[in-house]
Amino acid sequence: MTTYLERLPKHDKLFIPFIMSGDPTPELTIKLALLLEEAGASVLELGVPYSDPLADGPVIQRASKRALAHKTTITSTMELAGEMRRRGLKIPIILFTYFNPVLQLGEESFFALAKQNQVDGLLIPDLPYEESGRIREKCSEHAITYISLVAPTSKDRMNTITEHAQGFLYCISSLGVTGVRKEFSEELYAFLDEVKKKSNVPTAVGFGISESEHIQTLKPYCDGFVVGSALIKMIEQKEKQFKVDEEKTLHELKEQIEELISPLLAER
Amino acid sequence: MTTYLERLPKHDKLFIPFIMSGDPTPELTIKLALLLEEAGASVLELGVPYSDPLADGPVIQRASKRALAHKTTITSTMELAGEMRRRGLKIPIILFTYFNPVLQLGEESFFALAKQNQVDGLLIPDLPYEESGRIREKCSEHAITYISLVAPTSKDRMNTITEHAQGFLYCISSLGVTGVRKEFSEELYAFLDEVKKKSNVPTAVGFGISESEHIQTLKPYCDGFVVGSALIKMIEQKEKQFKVDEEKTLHELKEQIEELISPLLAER
Amino acid sequence: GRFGEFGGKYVPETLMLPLEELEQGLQEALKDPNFLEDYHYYLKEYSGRPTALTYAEKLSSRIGGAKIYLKREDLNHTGAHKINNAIGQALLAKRLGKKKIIAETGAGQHGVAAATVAAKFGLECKVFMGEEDIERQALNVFRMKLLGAEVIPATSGNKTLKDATNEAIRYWVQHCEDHFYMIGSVVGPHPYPYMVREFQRVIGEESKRQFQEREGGLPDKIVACVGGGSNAIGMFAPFVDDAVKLIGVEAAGKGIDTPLHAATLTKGTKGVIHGSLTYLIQDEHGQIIEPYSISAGLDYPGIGPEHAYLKDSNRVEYQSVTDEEALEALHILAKEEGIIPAIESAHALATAYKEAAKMPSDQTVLVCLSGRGDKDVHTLMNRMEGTVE
Amino acid sequence: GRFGEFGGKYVPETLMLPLEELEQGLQEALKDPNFLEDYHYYLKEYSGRPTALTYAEKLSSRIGGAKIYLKREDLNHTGAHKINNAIGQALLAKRLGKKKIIAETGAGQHGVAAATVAAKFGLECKVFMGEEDIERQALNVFRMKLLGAEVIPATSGNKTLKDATNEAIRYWVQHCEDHFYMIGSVVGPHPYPYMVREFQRVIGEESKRQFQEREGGLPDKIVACVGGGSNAIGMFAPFVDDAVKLIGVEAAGKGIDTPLHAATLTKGTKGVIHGSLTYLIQDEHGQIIEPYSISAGLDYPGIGPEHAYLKDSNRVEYQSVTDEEALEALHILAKEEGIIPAIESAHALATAYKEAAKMPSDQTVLVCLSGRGDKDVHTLMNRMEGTVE
Repeated sequence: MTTYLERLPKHDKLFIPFIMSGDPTPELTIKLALLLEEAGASVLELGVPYSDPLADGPVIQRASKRALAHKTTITSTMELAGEMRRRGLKIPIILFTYFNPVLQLGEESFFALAKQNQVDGLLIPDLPYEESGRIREKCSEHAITYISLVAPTSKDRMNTITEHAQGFLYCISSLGVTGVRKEFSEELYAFLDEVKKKSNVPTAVGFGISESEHIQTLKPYCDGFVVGSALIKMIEQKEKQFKVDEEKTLHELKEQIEELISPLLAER
Repeated sequence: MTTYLERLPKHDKLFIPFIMSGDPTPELTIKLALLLEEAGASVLELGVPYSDPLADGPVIQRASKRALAHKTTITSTMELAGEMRRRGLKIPIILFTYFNPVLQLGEESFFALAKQNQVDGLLIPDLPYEESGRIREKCSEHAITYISLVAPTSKDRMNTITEHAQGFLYCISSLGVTGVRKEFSEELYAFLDEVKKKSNVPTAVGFGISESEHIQTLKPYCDGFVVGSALIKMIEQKEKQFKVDEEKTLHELKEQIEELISPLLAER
Repeated sequence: GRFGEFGGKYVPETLMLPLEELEQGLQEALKDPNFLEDYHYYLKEYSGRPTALTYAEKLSSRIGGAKIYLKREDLNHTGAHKINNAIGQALLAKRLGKKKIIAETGAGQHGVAAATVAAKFGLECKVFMGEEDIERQALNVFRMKLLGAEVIPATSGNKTLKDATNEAIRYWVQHCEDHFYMIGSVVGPHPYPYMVREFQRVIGEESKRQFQEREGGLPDKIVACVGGGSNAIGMFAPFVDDAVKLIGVEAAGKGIDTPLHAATLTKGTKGVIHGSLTYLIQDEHGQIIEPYSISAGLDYPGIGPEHAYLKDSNRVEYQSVTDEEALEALHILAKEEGIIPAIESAHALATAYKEAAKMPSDQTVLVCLSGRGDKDVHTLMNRMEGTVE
Repeated sequence: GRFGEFGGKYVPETLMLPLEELEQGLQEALKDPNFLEDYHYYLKEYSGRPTALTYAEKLSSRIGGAKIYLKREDLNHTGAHKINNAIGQALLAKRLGKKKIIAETGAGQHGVAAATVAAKFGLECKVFMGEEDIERQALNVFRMKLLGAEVIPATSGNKTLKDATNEAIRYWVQHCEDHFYMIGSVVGPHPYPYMVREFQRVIGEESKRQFQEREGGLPDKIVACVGGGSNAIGMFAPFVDDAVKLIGVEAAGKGIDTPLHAATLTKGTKGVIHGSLTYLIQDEHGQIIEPYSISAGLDYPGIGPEHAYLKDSNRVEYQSVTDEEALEALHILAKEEGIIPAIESAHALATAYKEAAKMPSDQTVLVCLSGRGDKDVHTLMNRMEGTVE
């Protein structure tokens, strides 16, 4: 199995898009993944829809709901990742899932499926460092990169988190659940500086990155960006359009994405 | 002023009808009084309508309501009694009123009006012996006969009540408020016997006398009968008829009454 | 059987014997340590007495004057002081060998209390309630039925409390041999006003003891709302001989200068209602006028005869409070203390705020919070639609 | 932060610091005599504790077995045990310098308790409540608003308690710097299950003392209903080391063999919900399933982690009771004792009757009557239309 690092394209700044497995349809999820790679994504965060996504804002909650309506599960999501590989996706795939689906699937099945479908990493938003010992161990046994999050409220915990960070370190751009935000606070810059200084892996800012100006502004303070809600919103708005003319819609979406991440592309 | 006793026709058995002043109209109340005298009434009980007639059953409550709608008051009732006299009514008139209207009118006005309108007696259903001292005194000053009630539950109180009875003694035929009843209990006969033995004035049975059979059955146990609800009910049922053909309706009513009290008339 | 000139027994002859038996039974019971022990046992272990005495700290500082204390009758089982009396009368009914009780109710609070004790003590219970009130207070009607009581609609008059009381008395007249009539307030013929006072005086007795413990003395003023007046009498009784200013608060409805009020002592005249000589709201011909208040527990045209006496003897001052003032007082208590009082009790609060504001901060005002406001939430919702958002 | 394998802190990184601060503040507070004194002061003088211990004499004789005692949490201010915890957490919030609180609520009981203490202690209060529940529980919504709280509709998921909790956690994540999250049951991430237990154990402590006074020993069995499980934990905690049989009762809804139940321990599997590892009702893919019970306070898909532990360690026996059985138990209590229990508490009663019937008359069963049924009267009316006449 190829590892996360081996798959990672050598970009200065990472673009890490988040999409929800099964949203708007499983087939489109695959096409979106390929499109994102083409548009310059460095890593793909592939979300497992969950009934109770308490770390997510309304946009991702709706995506979760749409995906669940297509009977998407953690298993089908990993199978979708496998299908992406078969269709040529090269960049690392990070499975984004709440802890409960992992628990229910069971460790053995989970890691078997991850391996089988060439999932590279795992991000569990409701599993803080203290609760993650066993799964980290298993991840490293199976060469799965375990992605950690760090928040402005992490404070004394930051050392521990940065010390154990793998792949990239997901920096929460503000207090809060995922969502689209307008402004960033002064404290954010200090926080990002501090994380970057301490981290041995690239730092990526997430939560609220919705405009190219955000990326432009924060670029000096980090190594990459996670774009979730803003992307899901674009997809959501095109839900009907996809049914009318899929190709054209995908093309338009790609242009929107390129516009959003233009400050990153400019450097490549 | 002529007294109660002087007005009393010398019948073996008394027929004491109750009508409500102002029901169905003040004018008809007068005509009903004259009709009742003609039909053999010994005494007329003339009711003052009251907002809260707690000793009366639904029939008399409704009569009260109709009378109040004609703005009947204790004053207008006594004036109606005066008008009855002017139109030739000879039999004693007993004013039946709850205590509160008397209180509000004031003693002085009350007795002045009673005298002026040749009211002969007073019956206050919510003024038991213990509360009636002052009004009895005033009644006797003004030569107004104060009618007392006695009930099967009076027991030890019966001696006091019979001792102070004037005019006639109103015997409550059963536990209860006024109304139309079907049967009488064994205890009733014993009660009536006892009252009759103790009383110095005629005893009259009331509450529930609605059929000639009642009168026939109870005749040996008392000196007369008060007929209230049954009579009011007859009047109530003819309310519309009165408007169509008053004379005929009065005639029919008279026949009904004569039928009801036939066991009494048979003895005269 | 009188308080000064007030009170008495203005009832049909049929009821005189039952009233005498009741009076005799009551006198014996009140002297019987077993009866009193039972009564206090159920107050404590069933109704949860003593009720709390709450110092309303935030409220007092908002009002900015005397310290305000609340006697929390709302914490009783069934949510108001009514249960004190219902327990007492139920035990007395049992003692007198009566297995069936009758009660009248307006908003349904006494009806619920009566139904409650009937269930608890194995009595059959009929509650008379105006047809209008049955419709307006569907929840309480349902509660009574759930408790096993029969709710009998009073269809006479205006079909409200006054008429329910008339109907209850009529029914009692007919069935007094085996029925006990459980009156809910300090009204009705003797010995009811006296009996209900004795069964409610626990409010004042506890308050006195609790206040002594907390403040080391007596309150300067005590305020209670007055409809029939049982919570007020219960609160005042143990303080009547003390140097404490007592204030009863009537419902001024839309204002005492309008026809829509229930301010019996302020605007009424002497007369007889439900067997008792007292003040009442009536017309010049002695016909009783239906009173008005937003509070279903205060819109009674009469008032307990002892209140009439306490007013005429100047021992208690009676004020009145409008619907609006009461609602404002309710809102203030809810927001400052987290307590939603019954609208009845809110009348007492409105006056207490006014009094406290005029007093120095080392003085104290004790308010009888006679019941909780949950029962009134529908009324409040209808009334304030859109203003609470 | 675990009860055996259960509990933990399965929360977004952002909440780890607030949870640590909370835990530390809690530990200090629970050792601070001033804090404890304040807590007990308000329990007594504000909420009216100790709540009564009622011997249900008529009920016991109808059931015909053990003597049944009721711990009357329904007599608390606001009508349920929820206020014990709300007072504790409000005092802790103040101690931690937080001026704003968040709470989630299902039927509205914890929301009302939170809004109440927010008013009493001068805190700003936001209550998250499912949009569905807001419609079904309009009266409680109005009560909260009257108390000055803001009620925020949760529009995600099925728009009920589970979703309101998700929304409250989301809001807390974004505003944890100045907001205190007041959870209403022994659920959520550590230290909540522990904290809420400590603030509810007064139920069991009082019961133990009162029972000792009345019966001179301990009860043979104790029964309490379990949704999240705070009244049960509060009742059980002081008895865990005693030779007393403890029984928790879950809602079996339409039957545990149907999909419509809330019997988490009976039918659930291990998983994570709202920050805690416990038993929950979920599908094979780990998606949480909306539970069902006629009782709005029991239809929670998870359960306090300590209950999961007490079940697996066999210290507590968990049974389940259907809607029908609970309603029948409610009716029986209403008619025999004049107490209308919350439908939640009626689940405990149903089991208590079954247990008591099997026991000799010299034994005793103690039931936690967690709240009053007034809030359920609408539900009961809809359900039983025509059957109570």
